[in-house]
Amino acid sequence: MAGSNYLWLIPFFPLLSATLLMVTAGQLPKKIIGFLGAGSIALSALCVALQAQHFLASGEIMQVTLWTWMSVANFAPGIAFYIDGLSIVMMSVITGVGFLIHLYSLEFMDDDSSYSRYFAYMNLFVAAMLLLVMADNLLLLYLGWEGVGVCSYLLVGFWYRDPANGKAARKAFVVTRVGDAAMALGLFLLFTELGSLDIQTLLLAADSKWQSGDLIPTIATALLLGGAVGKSAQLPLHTWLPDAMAGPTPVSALIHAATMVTAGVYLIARHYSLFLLAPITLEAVAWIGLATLLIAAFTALAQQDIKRILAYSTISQIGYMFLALGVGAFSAGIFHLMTHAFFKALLFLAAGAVIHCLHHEHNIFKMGGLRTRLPIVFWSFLIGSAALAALPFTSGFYSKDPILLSAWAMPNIGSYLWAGGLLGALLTAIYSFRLVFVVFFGEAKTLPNKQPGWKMSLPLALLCLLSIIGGWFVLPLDHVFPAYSHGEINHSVEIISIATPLIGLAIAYGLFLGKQLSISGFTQSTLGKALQSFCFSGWRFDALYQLLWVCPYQVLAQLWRNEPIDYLYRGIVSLMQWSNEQLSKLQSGELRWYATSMVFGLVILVLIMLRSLS
Amino acid sequence: MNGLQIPLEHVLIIASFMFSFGLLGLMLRRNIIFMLMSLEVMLNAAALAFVAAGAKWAQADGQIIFLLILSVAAAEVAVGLGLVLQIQRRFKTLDMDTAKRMRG
Amino acid sequence: MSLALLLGILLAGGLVAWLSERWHKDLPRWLSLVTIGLALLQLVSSLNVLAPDSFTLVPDGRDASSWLIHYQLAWIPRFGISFELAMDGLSLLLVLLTLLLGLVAVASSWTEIDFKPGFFQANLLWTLAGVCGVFLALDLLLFFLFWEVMLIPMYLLIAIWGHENKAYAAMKFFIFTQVSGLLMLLSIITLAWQGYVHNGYYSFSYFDLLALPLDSTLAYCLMLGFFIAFVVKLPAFPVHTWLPDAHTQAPTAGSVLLAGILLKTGAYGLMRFSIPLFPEASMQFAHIAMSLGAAGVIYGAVLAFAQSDFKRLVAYSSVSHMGFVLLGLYAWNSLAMQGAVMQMLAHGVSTAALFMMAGALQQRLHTRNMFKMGGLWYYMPRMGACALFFAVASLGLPGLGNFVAEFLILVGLFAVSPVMTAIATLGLITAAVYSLWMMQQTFQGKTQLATKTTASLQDFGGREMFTMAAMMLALLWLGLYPQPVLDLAQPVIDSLQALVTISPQIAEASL
Amino acid sequence: MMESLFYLASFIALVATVLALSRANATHALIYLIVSLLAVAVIFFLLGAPFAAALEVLIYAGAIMVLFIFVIMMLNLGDSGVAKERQWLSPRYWIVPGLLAAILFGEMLVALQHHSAALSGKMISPKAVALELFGPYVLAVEIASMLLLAGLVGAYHLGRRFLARTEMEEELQEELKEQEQQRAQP
Amino acid sequence: MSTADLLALLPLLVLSVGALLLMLQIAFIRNVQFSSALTLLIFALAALSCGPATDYAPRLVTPLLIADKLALLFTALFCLAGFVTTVLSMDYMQRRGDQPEEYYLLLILSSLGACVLAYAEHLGSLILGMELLSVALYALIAYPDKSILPLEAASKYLVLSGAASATLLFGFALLYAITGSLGFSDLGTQLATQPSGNIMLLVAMALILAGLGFKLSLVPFHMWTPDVYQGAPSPVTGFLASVAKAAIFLLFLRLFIDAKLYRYNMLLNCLALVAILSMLVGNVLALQQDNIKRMLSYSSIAHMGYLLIILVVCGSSNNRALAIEAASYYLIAYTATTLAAFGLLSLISAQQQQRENVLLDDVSGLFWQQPLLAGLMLIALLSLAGIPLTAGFVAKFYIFSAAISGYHWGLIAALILGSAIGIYYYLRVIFYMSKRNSPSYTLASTASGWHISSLSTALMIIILLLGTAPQPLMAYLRSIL
Repeated sequence: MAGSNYLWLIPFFPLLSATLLMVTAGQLPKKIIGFLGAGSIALSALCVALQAQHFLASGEIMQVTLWTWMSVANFAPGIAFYIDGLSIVMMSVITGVGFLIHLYSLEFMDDDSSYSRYFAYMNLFVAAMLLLVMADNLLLLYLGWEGVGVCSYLLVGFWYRDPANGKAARKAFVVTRVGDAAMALGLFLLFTELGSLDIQTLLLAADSKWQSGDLIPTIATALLLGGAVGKSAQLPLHTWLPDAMAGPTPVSALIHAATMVTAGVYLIARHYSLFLLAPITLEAVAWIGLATLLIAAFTALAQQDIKRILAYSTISQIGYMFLALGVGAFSAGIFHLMTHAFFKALLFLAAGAVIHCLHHEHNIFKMGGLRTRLPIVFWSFLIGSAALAALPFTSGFYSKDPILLSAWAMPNIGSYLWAGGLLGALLTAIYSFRLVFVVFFGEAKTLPNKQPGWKMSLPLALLCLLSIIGGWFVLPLDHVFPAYSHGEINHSVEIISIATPLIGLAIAYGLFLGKQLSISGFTQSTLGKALQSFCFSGWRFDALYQLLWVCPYQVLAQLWRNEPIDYLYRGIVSLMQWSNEQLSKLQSGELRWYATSMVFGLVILVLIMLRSLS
Repeated sequence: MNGLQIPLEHVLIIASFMFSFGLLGLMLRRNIIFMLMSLEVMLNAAALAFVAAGAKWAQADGQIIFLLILSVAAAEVAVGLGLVLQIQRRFKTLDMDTAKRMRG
Repeated sequence: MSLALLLGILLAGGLVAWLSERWHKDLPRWLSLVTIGLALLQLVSSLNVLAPDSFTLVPDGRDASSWLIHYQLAWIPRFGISFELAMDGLSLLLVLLTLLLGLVAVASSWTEIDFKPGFFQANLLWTLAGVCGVFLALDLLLFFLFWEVMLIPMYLLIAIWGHENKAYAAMKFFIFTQVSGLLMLLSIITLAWQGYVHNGYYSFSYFDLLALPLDSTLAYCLMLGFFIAFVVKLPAFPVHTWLPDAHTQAPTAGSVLLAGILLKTGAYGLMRFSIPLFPEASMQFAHIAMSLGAAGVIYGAVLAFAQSDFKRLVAYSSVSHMGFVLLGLYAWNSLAMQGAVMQMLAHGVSTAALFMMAGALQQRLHTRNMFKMGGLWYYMPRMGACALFFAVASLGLPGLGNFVAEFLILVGLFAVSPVMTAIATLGLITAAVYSLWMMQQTFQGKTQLATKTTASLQDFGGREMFTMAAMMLALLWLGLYPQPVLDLAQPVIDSLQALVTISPQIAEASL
Repeated sequence: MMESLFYLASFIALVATVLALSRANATHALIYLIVSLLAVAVIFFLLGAPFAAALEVLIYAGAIMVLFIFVIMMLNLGDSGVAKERQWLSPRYWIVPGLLAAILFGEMLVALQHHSAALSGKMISPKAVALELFGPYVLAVEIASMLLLAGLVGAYHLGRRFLARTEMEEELQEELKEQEQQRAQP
Repeated sequence: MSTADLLALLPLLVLSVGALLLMLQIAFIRNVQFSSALTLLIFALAALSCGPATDYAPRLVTPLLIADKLALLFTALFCLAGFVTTVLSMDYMQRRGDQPEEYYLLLILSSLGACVLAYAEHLGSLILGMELLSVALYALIAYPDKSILPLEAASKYLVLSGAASATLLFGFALLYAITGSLGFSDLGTQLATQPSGNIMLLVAMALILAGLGFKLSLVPFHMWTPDVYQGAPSPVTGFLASVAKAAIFLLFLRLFIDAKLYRYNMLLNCLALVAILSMLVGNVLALQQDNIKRMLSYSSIAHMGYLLIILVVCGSSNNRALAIEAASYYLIAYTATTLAAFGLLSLISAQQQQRENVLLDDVSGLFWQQPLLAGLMLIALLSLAGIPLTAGFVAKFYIFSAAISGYHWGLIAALILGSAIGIYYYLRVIFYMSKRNSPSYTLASTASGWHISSLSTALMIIILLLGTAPQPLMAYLRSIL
């Protein structure tokens, strides 16, 4: 069952299941729906596992073309797959984590009336995401890219009867579409310049055609970066992700934490050689990552909604991945992508369990003391948070540490990047443990009405395990990316990097559990309040965009609503009507006037004739 | 007996004057009888011009056209006066300014 | 002969359908289906006799005999006007689309029409005949004749079976197309006169008028005559304002025909006549045409977003989408032209479906105002799913036909004008804005309807679902395996390109 | 002598025409018109067209004008409405038409000044006219007979009803009143 | 006059003899049915007699009349138009009682006048034909005695038409004074010897143009048209709008060509100006007209403007043949279409005793009540609007071709603008006809009967045939010109 001939099965299973679920439109019994929904992902995951084993054993890159999509002149993208180590990693994460989340969903969504629709969308998403990472050419990648966007839209707005959810869903889609449009332009540019959209051909052609620092690769990579920024919720297109938490929590776990949002990272990693030709863009990637991770971390500190905290933390962690890509540590970025998928999925699922068991309560300050009442969830959350904060020996530590060290090793700007990343790490530790302490310690404010069943607990347990041991995985990326070594790093740097999360933990403990520290004096002051609300609103990005884009667009639409162009035609019509009325007045019915007008005409005619006198 | 030997223009000027005045009458008068009279004056002016032109070319054609104009005038006046009778009967007036039921 | 027969079937079928309403009021629509079916059969059987490789051979653009089917009959020899019909891959595609959407139109108005159903079906079939004639006619005057004549049944469809403001809409539609048509008539006759002066004999045949040596100013003016007629029909900014009104007021079948196929005649005209007849002038004009296209893309999208009327929204989205066609055609390279052809087909299907949706909504809710809808998914999930499908199709989701079309157009266009491409790409974003807005207002959110209305709402039945499913499959097919269509169109595009040896950039440089 | 006679006749014709068309009383106007026609007849005679002159007197002044007089008498127009007619002839009404007519006349004068030709001075006898009339113009005579037939039938049809007053008269009056009222309303 | 001469004039003779016969019949037996049947017979015979007469064409019969094939073609057309008018009148006149027999006599005389105009080659026949046509028409217009609008219309027409005739005659008198000739061809020969800048000549032409312009209701001599068309009985309006117009235009064309008036640029300029004004003003005036008769009358003003383009095109000798052919075709198509349009109105107004008006509301829903009549009206209106498949389109195509061959872009622009406006008001009628009325609405009653149905069908077929198979007529026109 392994080998390129069977690759098509991987996206096929979820696609088939999605189609079946859609066509039957909820008419199937619930058990079969669940079986189809989760089972298809399981089959898919199994296939991935077989393929991965085959790949690891043989190390051969698999390529297969199912059919030529379209062929016009020299433009001939196929429905074709290209599987190398990077794809294998991504596919494993998608199907593996995806399967766990589907399993979890079986219970989480049990009482929802649109059970079938949910699994249809989820399966469709997995299929699209798989196409994205398996695609051999940029057009198929774009298909997956847009496909996951639509599924994200559908799932964010899953509970469609609340208009707020619809709004969040549209925001998610449209904001990412801005990035997608840039990416599409990038595709046009690349095709026009290189004559192909096959990724490997294109990369080779780019290498031979351009020198590092040329203008065109810079523009092309900047445009691709636009797409990546949109999809991965990086500055300046990050505002959609917190709102996207309106969807069911497993959706947030799968799409908005583990897989889709990391597509941007994948895109850049996939085209790393192109980005290497554009050092300016690559540096921009690093800076974007850094800025995003800091802004998001600050914002996360001020949030009260458990899912929003996690959302901002996702943005922040992807910032780390961008930072890694930007400094050229592609493997580190991908590695962090994987571990992040584990622990962030774990955190979301655990948060989902909390919400599920706590009457859909989202506000962390209305929770508390859940340590004893939901022990499984507590341990999951704790492990997840530890990994998020990159405490030593968790997977997060193994992935984040190389990023910081690579940043340090960057010439010229390395120390700034490193310092920024370090600050981010400190903040990460503070907000993640703030979450743990507030939710699971202290006195209980709301009592859970149920306990998670095995379908929820098993994924949590497995993800806990992965979050811990994920750091020891060795990814088959050696042949994908150039060997990277950040050389000898000062030990003090290493130590500071390791110690920072611990300091953060301590601060969080002092602030939220032991109460040794208090910043209430500061938070009560005017400046503090302002700062808090500034952070709470996500640094006012939403308001800014509202002012810059949304409002002008709406005003424009309202202004044009009645067709300014049509006024021109209506004016012509009015002119005609006016002349008609004026001329009709002349038709007075008076015989003498008619005679007069005739004489007038005669006089004019004779006058014209007389003009030839002169 | 021989005819006059004066410039043709003089006759034509008289004809023009009569023609213009006929038109003026048409534009001014409201009584349909006067309008018919104006018509007669205009036709007469044309007839005068034809006869004069015929005299210039020493052709009988001018007079023949005059003859035709005469029959035309007779026919028009016959029907016109028939109409006058009807108008008087229907409108109780010959004032054509009252006859403007159709307009616009 | 087979092509004339095709038109004859439709015309006669219309007559029979009209007369049949005396016997039973359900008879006309069945007869209508049968007629279109017969026409399809006739088309297929006439293609069957052709050699398989004739579909891939590049026809000689100047020689009718190299086309798939060619038929000529002297009509008015006094002016060299003949009844000349011919079919190549492009015409074939568009005729197929016409007939298939004809079936959709009949299905979409299955229960809508109570008043004079026979005459309704007759007008519908005559419109189809007119449109097929437009796609097949190669004598310029015959082409003009079909161009004008198809308007009358369409006018009657709107004027008789339209909605509240039908008089205004029908009139606007007719006058816009007629006035621009007069300009085209002027251009056609002037062109033929130039042909007469040059050749010494009258001819309105396409092949005789191609490559006529013309004074460049005159050629430019004549090209404008054609161009205006075609862009009005397309419709392109800023002569599009008839479209929203006509669409809004037309009965469902009328909207389906109007959006699905009538608009395509404009694009077809540009591709077949306006550009090849006046290559230099057209390419000099290309930058203006493309600007209009790009403006239309954005303008249409913004206005679509501003609408509260479901049908108006879809109508403006058509303006936006047809802007892409204009861009694609004037880029005049294989990619962009293939994209334009694809856009004609895909837009035909997706917009027809959306209008059908609008018709179904209006039939159920008696309103087109989206602010009075909302939350309909809950009551009519099947309808919601269909709407969703076509909404994302219209915003250009990859995997569906519209994406292939827009992508090809933009890729092709980029090589010609990156700036235009960038502007048009903005259309991808704005399309998302209005499509999703439409979904939100109608099927999502809280319902604004009275409970009495919602209680009696009926979801799509079997007939409607069948039609919808067919169109969905068509879009998926166009989106995932468009190669048959591309292969059919490619020879035509090659031959058209052989007629126009100058590219927009060169023409612009020579200005 | 003949010349002065011509100018005298012309003068009379012009003055009579002006007077005819500016009278308020129809009968007076008609008398002036007859004078004008007689003067034109003199001009015809002087121009060498005795046949035309005779016909002018016989038919124009004699027959057609008498027809007018008959109608005026029949309708008993007489003095009625004279005052009204006078009022209509105030300058307010005739300024524009007068100006137009004057311009037209002026234009003709200008045109005629650029053309000069003398009359032949030859007399064309009635015989010559007759020969011509029943030669090449014979068909004109035939068609003229049809024309007169049309005039006759038309005049008969229109006039007959005046003589045979029908009972419909009152109905028509009512309709007329209604229409007047309708017009008065807006 | 030889036998051949008389045979060449056969249609005229048939009409004249017919008129006399009819008069005798009226004198002895007053019977409407008989009179109308006789009239139909006379028109049919006259039309048929054009056939044998063509064998003797072309021939100049006395200096007054020229019997060429064009004249015979149009004579036949006018007789057929008379035939159609008679059929339409039968129903109309029966309901108006009061000695309708003379009506047919006048109709024959009027047609005779039109035919004389078609033959006219001399000022004498011009005046007589024109006056015969007009004088009979005055009486025809005023014929109904149950309504006062006809009277008003007739008096307006009489006074103004008389003035126009006088103007025309005065113009010819000036021409005669200059050239000494009255035949058109002679005039052409004589004019050639005159300097083309002769002012008196030009003024004479202005007078002639004004006179003919009135008869053709060209702007600014158009004011009478709507009132007269509205007030006249509908069949007469149809006759007036089609036959009278076509006859005068044919005459104008003959005069223009034979007397070589096209040599005068000033005249061409004036014609172009008048044409443009007519096209625009006529169409604009019709725009919001609710009275269909008035609307059609305004549209006829515009159509005459379109026709005038042809005279301007005649200015260049290269395109003259095409222009004449175009004019002939246009006149035939226009006559058929106009007769159909007004004929339908006469059928609708037939039962409305008190009024000659047909308003838009009166045709509301006609499609569903009287499909045949509505179909005829639809086709007639489309033909007037110049939509393909109808006679009007081929006619417009001809005008376009002619105008383009002379590169008269200004005229073409006005033509397009005018047609564009025209579409609106023609369509408005169609829209009203296709209206769905509430059940309580009662349609204005319409006449019916087998003769009406067959006439409507025949007219419809003629208009469509002229539009779809114009080749035979085109070929014939080319062969006779």
